[in-house]
Amino acid sequence: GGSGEVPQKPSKPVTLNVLDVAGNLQLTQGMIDDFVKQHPDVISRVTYSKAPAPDLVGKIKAQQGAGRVDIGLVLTGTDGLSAGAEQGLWEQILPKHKDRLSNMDTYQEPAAKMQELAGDYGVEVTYYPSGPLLEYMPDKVPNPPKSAEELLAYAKANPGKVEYARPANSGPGRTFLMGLPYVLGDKDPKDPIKGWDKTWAYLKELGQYINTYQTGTTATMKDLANGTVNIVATTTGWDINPRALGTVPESAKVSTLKGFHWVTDAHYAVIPKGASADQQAAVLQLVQFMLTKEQQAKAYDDGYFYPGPAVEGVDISMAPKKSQDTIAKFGRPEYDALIKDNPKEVPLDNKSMVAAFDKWDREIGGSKVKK
Amino acid sequence: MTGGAATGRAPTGLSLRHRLAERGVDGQLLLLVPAMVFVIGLFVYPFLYGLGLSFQPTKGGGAFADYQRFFSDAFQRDTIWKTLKLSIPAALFNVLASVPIAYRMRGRFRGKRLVTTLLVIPITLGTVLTAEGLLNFLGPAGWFNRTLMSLGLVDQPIRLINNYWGVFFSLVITGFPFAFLLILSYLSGIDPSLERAAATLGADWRARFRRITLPLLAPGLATTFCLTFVLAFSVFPSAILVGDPTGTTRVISIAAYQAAYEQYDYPFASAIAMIMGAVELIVIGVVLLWRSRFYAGSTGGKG
Amino acid sequence: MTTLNPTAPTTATGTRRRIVASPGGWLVWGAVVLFMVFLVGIVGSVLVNSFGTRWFGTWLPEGATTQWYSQAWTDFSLMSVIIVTLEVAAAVVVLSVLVGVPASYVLARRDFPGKKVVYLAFLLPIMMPPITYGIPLATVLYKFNLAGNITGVILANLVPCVPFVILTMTPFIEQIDPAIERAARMSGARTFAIFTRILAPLLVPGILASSILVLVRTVGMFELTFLTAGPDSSTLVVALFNSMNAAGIRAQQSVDAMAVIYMAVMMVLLVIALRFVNPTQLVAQVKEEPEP
Amino acid sequence: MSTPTTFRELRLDGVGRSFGGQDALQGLDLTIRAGEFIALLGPSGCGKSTALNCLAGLLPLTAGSIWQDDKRVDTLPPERRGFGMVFQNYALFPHMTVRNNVAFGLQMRRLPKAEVTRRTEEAIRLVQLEEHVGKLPGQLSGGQQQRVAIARAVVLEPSLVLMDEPLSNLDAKLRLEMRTEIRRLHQSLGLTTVYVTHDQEEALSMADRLVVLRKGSVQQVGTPEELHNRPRNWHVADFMGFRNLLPATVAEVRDDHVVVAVGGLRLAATPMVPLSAGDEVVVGVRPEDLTVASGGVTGGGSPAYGSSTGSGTSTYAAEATIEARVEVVEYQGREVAVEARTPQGVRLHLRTAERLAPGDTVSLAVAPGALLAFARGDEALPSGAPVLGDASEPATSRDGVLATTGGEVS
Amino acid sequence: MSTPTTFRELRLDGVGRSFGGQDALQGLDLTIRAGEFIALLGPSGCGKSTALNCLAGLLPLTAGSIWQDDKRVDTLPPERRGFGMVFQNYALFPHMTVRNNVAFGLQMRRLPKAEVTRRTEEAIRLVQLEEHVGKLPGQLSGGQQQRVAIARAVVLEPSLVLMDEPLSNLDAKLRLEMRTEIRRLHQSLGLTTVYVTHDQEEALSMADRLVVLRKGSVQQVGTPEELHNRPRNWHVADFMGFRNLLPATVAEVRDDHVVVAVGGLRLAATPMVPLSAGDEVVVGVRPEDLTVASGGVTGGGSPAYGSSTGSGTSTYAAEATIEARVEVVEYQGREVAVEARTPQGVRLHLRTAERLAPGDTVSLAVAPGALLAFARGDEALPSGAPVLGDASEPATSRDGVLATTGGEVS
Ligand SMILES: Nc1ncnc2c1ncn2[C@@H]1O[C@H](COP(=O)(O)OP(=O)(O)OP(=O)(O)O)[C@@H](O)[C@H]1O
Ligand SMILES: Nc1ncnc2c1ncn2[C@@H]1O[C@H](COP(=O)(O)OP(=O)(O)OP(=O)(O)O)[C@@H](O)[C@H]1O
Ligand SMILES: NCCCCNCCCN
Ligand SMILES: [Mg+2]
Ligand SMILES: [Mg+2]
Repeated sequence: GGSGEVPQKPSKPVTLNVLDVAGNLQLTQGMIDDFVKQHPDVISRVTYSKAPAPDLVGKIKAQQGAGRVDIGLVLTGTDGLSAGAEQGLWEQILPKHKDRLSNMDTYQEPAAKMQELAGDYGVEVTYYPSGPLLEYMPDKVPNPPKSAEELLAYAKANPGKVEYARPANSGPGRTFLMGLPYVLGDKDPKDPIKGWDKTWAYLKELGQYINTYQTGTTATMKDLANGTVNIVATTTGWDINPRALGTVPESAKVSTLKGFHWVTDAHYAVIPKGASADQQAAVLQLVQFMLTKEQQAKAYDDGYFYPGPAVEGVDISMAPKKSQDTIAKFGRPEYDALIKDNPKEVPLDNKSMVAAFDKWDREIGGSKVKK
Repeated sequence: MTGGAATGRAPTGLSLRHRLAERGVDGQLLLLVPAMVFVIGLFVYPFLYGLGLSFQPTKGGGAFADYQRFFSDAFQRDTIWKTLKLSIPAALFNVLASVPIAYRMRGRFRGKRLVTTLLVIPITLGTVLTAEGLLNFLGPAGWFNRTLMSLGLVDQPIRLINNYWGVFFSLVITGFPFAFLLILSYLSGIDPSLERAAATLGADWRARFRRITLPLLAPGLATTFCLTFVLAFSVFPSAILVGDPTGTTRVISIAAYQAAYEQYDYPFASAIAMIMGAVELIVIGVVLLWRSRFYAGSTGGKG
Repeated sequence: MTTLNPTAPTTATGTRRRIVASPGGWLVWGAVVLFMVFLVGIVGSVLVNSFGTRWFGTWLPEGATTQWYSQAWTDFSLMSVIIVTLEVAAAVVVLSVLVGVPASYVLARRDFPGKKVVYLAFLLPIMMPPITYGIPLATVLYKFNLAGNITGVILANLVPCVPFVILTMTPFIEQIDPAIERAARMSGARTFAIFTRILAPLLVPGILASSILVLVRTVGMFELTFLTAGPDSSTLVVALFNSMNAAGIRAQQSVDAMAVIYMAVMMVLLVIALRFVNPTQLVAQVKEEPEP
Repeated sequence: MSTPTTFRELRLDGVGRSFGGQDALQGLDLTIRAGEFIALLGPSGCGKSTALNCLAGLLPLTAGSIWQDDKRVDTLPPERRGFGMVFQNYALFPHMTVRNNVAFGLQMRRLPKAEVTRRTEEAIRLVQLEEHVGKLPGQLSGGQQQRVAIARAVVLEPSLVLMDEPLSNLDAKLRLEMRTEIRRLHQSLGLTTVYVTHDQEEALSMADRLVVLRKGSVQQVGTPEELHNRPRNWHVADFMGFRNLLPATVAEVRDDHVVVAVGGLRLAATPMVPLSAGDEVVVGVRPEDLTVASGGVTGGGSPAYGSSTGSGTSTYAAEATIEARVEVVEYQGREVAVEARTPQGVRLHLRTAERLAPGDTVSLAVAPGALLAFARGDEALPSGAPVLGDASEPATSRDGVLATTGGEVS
Repeated sequence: MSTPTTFRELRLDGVGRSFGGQDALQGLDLTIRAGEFIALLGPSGCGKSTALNCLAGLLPLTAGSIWQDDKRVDTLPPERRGFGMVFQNYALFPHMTVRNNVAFGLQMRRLPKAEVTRRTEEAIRLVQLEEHVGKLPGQLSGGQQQRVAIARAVVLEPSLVLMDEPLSNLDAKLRLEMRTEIRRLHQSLGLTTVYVTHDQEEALSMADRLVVLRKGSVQQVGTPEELHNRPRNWHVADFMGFRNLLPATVAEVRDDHVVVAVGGLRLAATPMVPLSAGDEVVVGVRPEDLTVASGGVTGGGSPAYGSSTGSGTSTYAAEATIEARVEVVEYQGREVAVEARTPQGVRLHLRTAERLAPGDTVSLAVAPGALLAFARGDEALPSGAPVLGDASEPATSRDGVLATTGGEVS
């Protein structure tokens, strides 16, 4: 049981099982390994497991139901975080242990907003402005659509050539969904049920020219790469990383829609209820360590979560050489300005997001099937 | 049953034994115990838990609220038909295609091992490789469409994935070897001298197959159909990967999955899963009823 | 059976006919060939992609590389994952046959009150999707300290596999002449000896078929394995699903490489299974060639 | 369990078995003494195999009990009874060679390897299958399979061996040899044997006692002589070779015989049950007990057949001759089987070494004491049994294939 | 295909079949005329079923061909030949009732429903299974199953019907009845029949011609009389009931018989092949041809047995008597089977109606013309065959179970 007093330092070095449901280890595993190397007295061994976010809840539930939690740290996105919180899976870290997490004070401004979304359960470890962006092949689309209207017109003229993935399964998909109310000037961009009339109407119309809603961004990227479609929804990370990996041609370009706001995204560290006091102590030390500038620079990675660092003042020059090279080759200079010049919004809270997904599934995704 | 005279002669304990013997109760039934222990110990309790959960809807409204919710919502209800529309044809196809192939491969002939192995290979692929392969191979830029187009047979790639057919193909690729292997083994258990007897009675291969082999194979066919059907009915990854998961291939397991893992509404997910089980049970019940009309027993030796 | 006999070359026309010749035969073999072509296409395209650098709308990728394999190998520490997979698969196959075959024997041979209920009890675990019982099952196993390690994975996988063996073996046993067992009893064989000496050899094709299918199910079972596995007891399919589904961006080729590794492991297992149980038995028949 | 349990006697006490309400065997009481050779005999479907299976423990009883001395054994599973069995349909292990089929039981008793080999080889030699030891049952001829089944059962030298028509698929020569072997085994090993056969001769020559079954019930238990000479009822007689069976009426009761009226004739018959004048009876005589008194008279015509109505003497040697015309002659080597018909249309079966031809007229005599009289009972004479041509006789007629006549009392 | 193909003759031309290099059947030449009744006869494993299966088309030939008039049929599949077959192991359809098993072939010929029903019922009546029409084969006794197999084959009235030991599991009475039915069907429908049996009597009484096989080769083809009276070699004789077979040497050749020296005796024998003095031969006599000349002499002793060395006459009725002591007596109803031994240790088998007992001394005579002389050939006398006690005779000895002696020429 972990509800007892959490010591500053574990009584003896712990074995830490880390479960990543957000793909966050790609950015942070180096930080954790560094910590273990430097503090063998705190963490003697780490194991990593990865899982899809939705399955996490079941796994933790089963362990908690039996009173044997063997996972000490979960790395998750907003969805897993709030779903777990609703199910009462997470240890409440804040404000109880705020004093041990002083580096949280150095969050950059939009990242700090994302931390607010986490409530008292998670500590933000990486952040990026995400999207919505459109990615296209310049040889096929010489004049990319510049506004929502142009996008619709393009889709109408080229049926089946525009694509975005099912929002519930795709970061770019959901960013596109949540970003549209700002682009279209909807009544209440935070209320998908009552405030998104224009968005829903727009999506419905757009849907007439979409063949399939893929379940996953990867599939849309593949469609873009092999010429099945010409325009897909993307984010900064989904733009840079796949081109670096070679799954999307290097020549792909991105554009934005007139009047767009960034809908930001972040990853969090959470501690499952039932983790031992020693483990909690270790995790707190670890997270504090991860939020140092030096460690945060590793979050540049290969552009997967571009830029990545949650804290202020981490420059690409601080990143490992490999990151710098990749970003130099596949990054886009225009991103700096785009990020600087456009407003940044936090995503929907989990309840609204689930409601939006459900509405999308029924009315947009399922619309092609007669009831 | 025990005749009056015999009952008079034998003490009552004995006649009870006689009666039990005639009903088939004796020590041999103990062979069931290990399997029952597994099922009861590891399945029945968790299953009843899930069943109980399905009667405790998150949103309240009475024990059956989640069931009502499912059936009153066309978006959910339709998943049953979509699933049946996929799984029954796929299971039927797998079984029906296996039968003639297995029938032709009963005896011994050169190369049989090779052909059998090749037919069974897809079993090793796994859903992911199958899905990836279908996407790569049948996709608009895949080898299949490229071949068709360079042969001039079509000028637009034909759409074989991300729709009903993609899922159907995937169910065939993964389900056929499974059905084939089972049917080949059931077929191998049938005494070939029966077919010979039928041949001397003037039955050509068609009649031999229909009147002798098929009825004797029926129990195996029923089982194979049930198992392939169950696999096809709970199709999940391929419905998403190569199907059209928001539309025509939004199968019932997707509905359950979304309830459980996207909306975290476990009671509703349990209710959907129970409905899923009930639908399967109905189909299987019909099949087993059909099966019970056939002979099940030894096919060897004299008689 | 009237099949080709190497010593019957001259006039054995009646037998060859069954393998090819008739229009029905051509149709069947045509279908088989078509199936094979699809198979080669499917496996081949994944295989090629997994060794490709980048592949956009051409016949073949731009270049060849093995980086996806080495990357997958280290990313998911596949060595230990594969070992766990093999252990789990072997244990589940052996246990489910040992537990399942005796039960199917009773179901095939005996009529007893309550047989239908027992049959239903064995049907349900196969029919019910693991989400209905997976979490409470894992809870139970964790409670008894049986989950979070390889034992839990094995036990959880037995839940659908034991009934699976029972369901496939029951019709198979029904086909075997019970007089043979009676003869064995008269020779003094107890039930155990009847199983090992008489039934087992006769059941080999059936057991082999269902073992292979159990193997496939076990190696391919994501949910129950995921829910009951600890950090050191995940199997290949968990790694594969994670590589595909877990958040993050991975190259398609890398997923394909994982899928190929998965297929390779399965094939090795299949070959071992066929080795372990006399391979000719898969094609040899219980009742082949009894001369009248 | 290396030595078979021995016993003094095995007692069947009201043993019965029914299938779905129909009795295949009922009320079988029988005490088998150790070392005895019992033959179960009876028409097809009469319950012989059922009885054997009950004894073996392969079919649970639905009535009665079986006792081995004072121990009840019908509740023991077959493998604990230590009996051996030769199955009617062989039930060989299809996946084992002849050698392994035979060795199986010995291996089950965990005998030393060398002994298993020795005894297996001995048993295989016994059934003359040395050349086929390595074959699978599927590669053997019917008779060879049957011999494997015999070897498999006797190799165990069980305390009781049950044999279900073990020689039915063997040729006469081999059958004779196997008979001798089985007898020899029976005697030298002291095996108690229960032997099912459809072959009267086999039963008569091999068994100490015969049990005749009919429709699941015991008809008669006795020594071969008893059964051969004094069948208890006409069903047994029918089965024991009295092919000429015909309804008659008791006309007179004498000291040691009765005079019966049959088809207009009066004949002396030995009563098998107490009879009084006027009783409806069935009389029977074997084909070989109808002797040809005069040689074949070539040429047809229908001579009035002699019929002396003698009376008063207590000896009743068949002095009267019955004339009949030969209809069918079947070659059987040394003898011929003849079907003849009297002028009244009564058909008779006889066997004779004389070379008769269809159309011949013969005079027949009944061997002395060979005509037996039985109580009629409720049942019609068996289908296919002799039927009196005389329309006044109430008997079912089936195609008139077989019919019988009688001579007369001197 | 509603009417069976008819033909004038069916010709087997060097038909052979081997299993893994071993010939189960070789060089079978046989012409079967339409309407003929042929019996295949021979010891267990001699290739009878193989021959039948080759004819039916169930086993591909490995040599030779089969011609139906001028049409070659051995390349046709079984269902195209239109032959009927009764399998030795029945091969009943386990999932069909008795009725459906029998009706199956008729349905295959697409006969009208009413006719199917009528003919099915008739066939079932024929085999006396009316009570069991609704049962599955697994619920029938062995003999009942066999009868279903018969009904299933004959109901089709095929142009050629092949029967593999169709009566082996029936009791004598039923066997006789079924024999008659099969003969009747054969005659009334003009069915050509090839009939495998292990029962010499059955073969003799039913068939027009017999084919005796041994180790896959034809030994003799002929009418029942030919086979019974003039077996071509001692193998055939052995099989046709000459239980007393013993090695001898031709001492003298006379006009119509030879004198052989056997175990110190000189006997007149009928030569079956041309013989000259000094030839090594085998002589054979049937048990029933050894007649008891004098009644049983109670009490032992070893009297020198009479041996008259008569010569010069061409008749050779067995005037000489052989004395022997009775060793084993088997009850067989009317007669007993006796094993007796001469003072020289030669064992003899005989059958007699006299009531002998072990220990009795009897005088035996050989029936006139009943002793046949055959060429010896290379092979040892069959295992289990009579063996001369005389040590000078080169014959394999097997437990000395059987032995023979001879009388002498008058
Ligand atoms: N499939 C086979 N493989 C090897 N040998 C075989 C095979 N079938 C038959 N034989 C052998 O061929 C010989 C002839 O067999 P067949 O069945 O024709 O004998 P049969 O004359 O019918 O004997 P029976 O009277 O005992 O039935 C036997 O020695 C048998 O062992
Ligand atoms: N499983 C069963 N279900 C129903 N009836 C059965 C079953 N087994 C046997 N019978 C019937 O019981 C009766 C006796 O059968 P059993 O096998 O004992 O006969 P049998 O005396 O051995 O005959 P045969 O000489 O023909 O082998 C038969 O009429 C048979 O049809
Ligand atoms: N996205 C992760 C895949 C997990 C599969 N679970 C499916 C449950 C529905 N049967
Ligand atoms: Mg029987
Ligand atoms: Mg045979």
